[in-house]
Amino acid sequence: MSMKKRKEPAVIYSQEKIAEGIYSLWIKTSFAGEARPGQFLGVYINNDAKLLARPISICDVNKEEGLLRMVYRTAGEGTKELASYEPGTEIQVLGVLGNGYESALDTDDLNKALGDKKVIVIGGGIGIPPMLLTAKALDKEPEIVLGYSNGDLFLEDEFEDVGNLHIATVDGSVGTKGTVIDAIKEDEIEGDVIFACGPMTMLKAIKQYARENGMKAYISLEERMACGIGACLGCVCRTVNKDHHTHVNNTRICVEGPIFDAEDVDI
Amino acid sequence: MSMKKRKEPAVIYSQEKIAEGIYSLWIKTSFAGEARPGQFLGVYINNDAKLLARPISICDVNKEEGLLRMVYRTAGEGTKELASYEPGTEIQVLGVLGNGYESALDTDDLNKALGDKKVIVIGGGIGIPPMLLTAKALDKEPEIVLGYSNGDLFLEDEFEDVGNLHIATVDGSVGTKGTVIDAIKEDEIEGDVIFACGPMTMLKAIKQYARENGMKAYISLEERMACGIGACLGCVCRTVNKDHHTHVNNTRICVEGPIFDAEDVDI
Amino acid sequence: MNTSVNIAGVELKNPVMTASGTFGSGMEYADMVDLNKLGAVVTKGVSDKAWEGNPTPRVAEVTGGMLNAIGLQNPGIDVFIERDIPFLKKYDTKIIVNVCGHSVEEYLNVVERLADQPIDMMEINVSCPNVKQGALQFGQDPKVLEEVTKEIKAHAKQPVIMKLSPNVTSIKDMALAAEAGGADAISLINTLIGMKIDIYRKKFVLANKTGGFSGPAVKPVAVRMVYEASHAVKIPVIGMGGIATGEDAVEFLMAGATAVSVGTANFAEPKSTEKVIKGIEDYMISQKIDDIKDIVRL
Amino acid sequence: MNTSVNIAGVELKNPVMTASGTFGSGMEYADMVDLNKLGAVVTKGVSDKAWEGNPTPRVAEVTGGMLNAIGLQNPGIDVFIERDIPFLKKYDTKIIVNVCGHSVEEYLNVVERLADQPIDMMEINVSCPNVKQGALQFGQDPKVLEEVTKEIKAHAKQPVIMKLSPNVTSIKDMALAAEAGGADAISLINTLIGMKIDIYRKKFVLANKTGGFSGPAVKPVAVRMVYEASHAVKIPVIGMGGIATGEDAVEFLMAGATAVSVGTANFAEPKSTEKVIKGIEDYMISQKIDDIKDIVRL
Ligand SMILES: Cc1cc2nc3c(=O)[nH]c(=O)nc-3n(C[C@H](O)[C@H](O)[C@H](O)COP(=O)(O)OP(=O)(O)OC[C@H]3O[C@@H](n4cnc5c(N)ncnc54)[C@H](O)[C@@H]3O)c2cc1C
Ligand SMILES: Cc1cc2nc3c(=O)[nH]c(=O)nc-3n(C[C@H](O)[C@H](O)[C@H](O)COP(=O)(O)OP(=O)(O)OC[C@H]3O[C@@H](n4cnc5c(N)ncnc54)[C@H](O)[C@@H]3O)c2cc1C
Ligand SMILES: Cc1cc2nc3c(=O)[nH]c(=O)nc-3n(C[C@H](O)[C@H](O)[C@H](O)COP(=O)(O)O)c2cc1C
Ligand SMILES: Cc1cc2nc3c(=O)[nH]c(=O)nc-3n(C[C@H](O)[C@H](O)[C@H](O)COP(=O)(O)O)c2cc1C
Ligand code: FES
Ligand code: FES
Repeated sequence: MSMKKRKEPAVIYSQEKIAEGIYSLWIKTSFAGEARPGQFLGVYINNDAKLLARPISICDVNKEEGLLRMVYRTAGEGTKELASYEPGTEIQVLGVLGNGYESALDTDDLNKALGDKKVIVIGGGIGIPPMLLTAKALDKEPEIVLGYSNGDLFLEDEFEDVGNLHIATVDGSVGTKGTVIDAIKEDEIEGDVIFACGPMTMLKAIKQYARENGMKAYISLEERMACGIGACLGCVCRTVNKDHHTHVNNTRICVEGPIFDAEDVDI
Repeated sequence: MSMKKRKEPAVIYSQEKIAEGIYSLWIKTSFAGEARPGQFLGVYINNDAKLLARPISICDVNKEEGLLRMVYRTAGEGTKELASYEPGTEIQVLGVLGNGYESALDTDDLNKALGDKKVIVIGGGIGIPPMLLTAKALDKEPEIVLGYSNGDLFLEDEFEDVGNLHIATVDGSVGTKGTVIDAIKEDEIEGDVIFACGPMTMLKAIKQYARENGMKAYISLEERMACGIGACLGCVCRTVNKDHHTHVNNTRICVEGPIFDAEDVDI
Repeated sequence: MNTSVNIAGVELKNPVMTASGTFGSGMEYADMVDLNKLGAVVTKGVSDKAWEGNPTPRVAEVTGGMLNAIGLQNPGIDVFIERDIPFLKKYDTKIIVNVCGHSVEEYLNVVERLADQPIDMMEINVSCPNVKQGALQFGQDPKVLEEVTKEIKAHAKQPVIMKLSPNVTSIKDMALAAEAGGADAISLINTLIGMKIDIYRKKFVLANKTGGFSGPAVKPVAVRMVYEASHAVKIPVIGMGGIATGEDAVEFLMAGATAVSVGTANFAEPKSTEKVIKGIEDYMISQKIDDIKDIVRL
Repeated sequence: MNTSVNIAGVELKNPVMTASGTFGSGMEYADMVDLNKLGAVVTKGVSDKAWEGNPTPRVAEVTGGMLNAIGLQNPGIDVFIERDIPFLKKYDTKIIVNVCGHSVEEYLNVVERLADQPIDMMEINVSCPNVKQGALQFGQDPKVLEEVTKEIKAHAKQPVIMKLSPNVTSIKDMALAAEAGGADAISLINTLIGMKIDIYRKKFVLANKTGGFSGPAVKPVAVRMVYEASHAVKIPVIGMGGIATGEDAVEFLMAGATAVSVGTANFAEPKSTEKVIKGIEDYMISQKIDDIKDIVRL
């Protein structure tokens, strides 16, 4: 299944603003056939002044049509420029990057590896999009907990179709007032394994919660990247044990991650 | 008539390849109403890595429609990028730049200043385009001499409509074999004043020819520019006398030129 | 909102000035920029006699920046006093005259001619990479820099800004030398030394072979040097090098600059100075900062 | 067409190598680049013991380039000898090992461990701006550089390339010092020192505050320094700094380099090295040059 990494042109199929500062982008790309949940692409900006690829998670794929979806926030200048591209625009994409959940769980078949374990899928803020492909990949409908800052929700209806949806908002405008952990407690959500992506504070809280409740947590980490393929050592994360490749307590998020067993990384 | 210089967006109205590596570009711009023969614009490239405006002469205008035409050669990366823009693309333009013939002749009305003097309009290579607006501005049909390197002509039919056309090609495939000077001699073209734009070797030969034949020659000079408005002193040309502004024997092509009396500049 | 800053006793209405050599004496930009809005206009370098500058080509474009080898062409201090200072006096902005010379004597000639002129400060260019003699040498050796600064301070009637070259191993040492020599402020960076070759014509793009490299491409070096210099000295630092937006300017202020200059960006966008001023104000509003002095210094 | 070049007796099939630290040990790029096509692979810096490097964030983007403060994280010479050299030996390319250390002793430990290894050359990084101790100091003082070079040459079994820092007042003096110390070749430029500040988070973008600045934005400085260095010394010069195309590479050759390295461009386009090789060949064809040695030197 694992194909060679490569940089390729892709064509923007559609682009839509789905919430304040949040865009849903479908591209036509050969990577659609290879993408696994938890992986990401390196998206280059059509601007010679901006050299580096932006790491963006894969949110969804349509293998038949060769389409791949990314949902991103306009964080800085690069993503703002990306948001201005019209359908038909050609962009350069490096893919497929990262290990994904299967690799993090050391398995060829996520569902087999999970057996009858109950999965809680958690996404916070711009960590929500990658959880869609993840939730879709599961045989059994997971519990899904999404955390937003306010009522400007996005993707919630699509998650509703693939699992049992719970929502937390910081301002309390929808669902539980508070964090995803508050929602888990309030809604008495139970499970054996957590798959999560979101801000560092959320991931730390999840690691703690999982530990206290005897659960496994697989979390998706972020770091600034230059190469995206393991060569530059830009994107490392501290690890509990020595990393097999680097031989120090640092692991490369772009190749050994972004998905990690929360107990392996020092966050 | 002289309006304030300014940088403004303009929209590409049409763009067409009219010879190998030569493009004809019409833009919709307020500068169309102000442009005088011999002037140029500073065209910015939509690329943060390329900061400086490309100086491109005004080839033609359609005042009623607010359209302005530039014909340019894809010399380097900037003009290559420009050639890739589709109609509808917005570009940034600095204008109107340079003195033009009227200012070089110190007159408000070119035709009045010329009286019954006979004008020879000469263009060589990519120096041909600006001569179209110049030839069109003249009341009396000028003699027009265009020099190309080979039979891949451009704009020749449009010049045919505004004057008495003579052609020279270096390889002899059309018209006189040789330079514009060869064509002038071969076709026994006579006149009192020369208006010329083209490569430096051609301009030097014209200066020499005009001097020997008691003619006045106004030539259009080129130099690398940064500001385009006289502030950086990047674009100077050696002058015979001290320049009134710089107080040395250097004059700024972007404001005191690009049109000069050939006898004033040290080429 | 208060955006005024004070440099050596001179109160600027805002911290944004023009970088020497990129704005003439303001005249050429006056059509497009309201000079009354600027903190100060820093003029093109002026010497005691007229200078012809270097042969052309004098400018070249590079990725995110440009090279220049103007060679400090200028009409000399007499014309300058007669024409440029009176022009600038018509505006409600501060006037900073940039001074160049081949020798200490030439600098002093200009400094002394400026003594009775209605200018607010002078900036001494000891860092131009484009003239063979003088200039750059003064700016690459701390001992020489300290001496030159002392000499100039002994003769100058207005506050003196020493403009530093980035083409040095230790910008900290240079900043300390200028301070030790008595400079009222320092400004940096002048241009990096760069080169571009036209591989098809098989020659240097600039007639002078090398040129001064400026524009957004040099900003990371400039921010670093402004940080190092401002953390080494107590006198105010004027930061420049690649500033094109208000955000760039704030970056320099956070690095420790008291004021900033906008250079090459003027060529890319003639209204850059005004845009930078507006951008700083926007930043202050968004961050709820009332006084520019309250922008965090790192 | 002949594109081979000779550096200190080592014949490279073409002048294009990878720049240390941007290509790992080739392993990560082997999917995308045919390593057999490269003149040489220059490895990430290796030290006597494993180094953890700096805290993150370690990289940042700037106009036309990037900053890095990796801090020379590496698994140490033992792992390197066991894993990376055997990997590279499978390919028909030359192997140049980049060496780093905090002290002369640490450099020598690595140099000695390499003595019996099947590598072609070593490149000594005395110019990394991202480690507090050692490294950069060696590369900013000509006397120290000459001494270090002598020491290393006394112990090295393979030809030694000294890699110079651009953060110096006179690159010529540094080049001469390396030559005087007996270096077989010099390579330059390592990264300029830069800084970027996040004005909204109000902190440095890099955890290390400053970082090494590389990419197309630094090319004008690199070309100038390669020109100055190669015109000062007789030993071969390996040029780098912003090379992304064959035309860029030719520019360095014209400036006086014998070979070139491609660094940051690999991140923007993983196939950059191959593209540069192809681009040089295209240039030679277009200019009717049969032997790369006939490319004009300015
Ligand atoms: C594995 C991974 C997956 C991601 N998935 C998504 C996603 O699905 N949707 C989404 O909106 N965002 C995602 N991000 C964050 C996204 O990469 C950044 O928001 C984006 O790079 C910002 O680019 P910019 O040009 O707008 O910002 P700028 O600040 O202009 O970028 C400057 C540089 O910093 C880098 N950078 C800035 N912020 C980040 C960040 N948070 N993480 C990594 N690099 C950063 C940029 O890539 C670029 O190199 C992901 C990050 C990682 C590491
Ligand atoms: C007053 C004037 C009028 C001109 N009119 C025309 C015209 O009508 N049609 C046309 O095709 N060309 C014209 N030129 C030349 C045109 O400006 C250059 O061909 C163009 O700038 C090349 O840009 P580039 O990005 O393709 O080249 P690059 O080499 O990528 O440009 C790099 C830098 O060098 C400058 N540059 C390169 N060549 C020249 C040149 N010959 N003159 C001035 N600057 C240069 C560019 O503007 C840019 O700043 C004119 C030049 C001047 C000075
Ligand atoms: C065309 C040009 C001319 C310059 N002339 C001078 C000068 O006369 N005196 C001086 O001190 N600096 C001069 N400089 C340097 C600038 O003032 C400034 O220090 C440098 O360009 C960095 O700022 P920037 O990146 O914003 O342009 C000149 C720069 C340019 C681009
Ligand atoms: C991420 C990164 C890591 C680097 N690591 C090293 C290193 O370990 N040793 C070294 O000598 N140079 C190192 N360098 C410097 C490069 O080898 C090269 O000298 C510099 O980046 C300029 O070339 P470029 O502009 O093509 O990248 C590194 C550069 C980058 C960008
Ligand atoms: S981004 Fe280069 S190693 Fe991960
Ligand atoms: S281009 Fe600046 S003075 Fe002419």
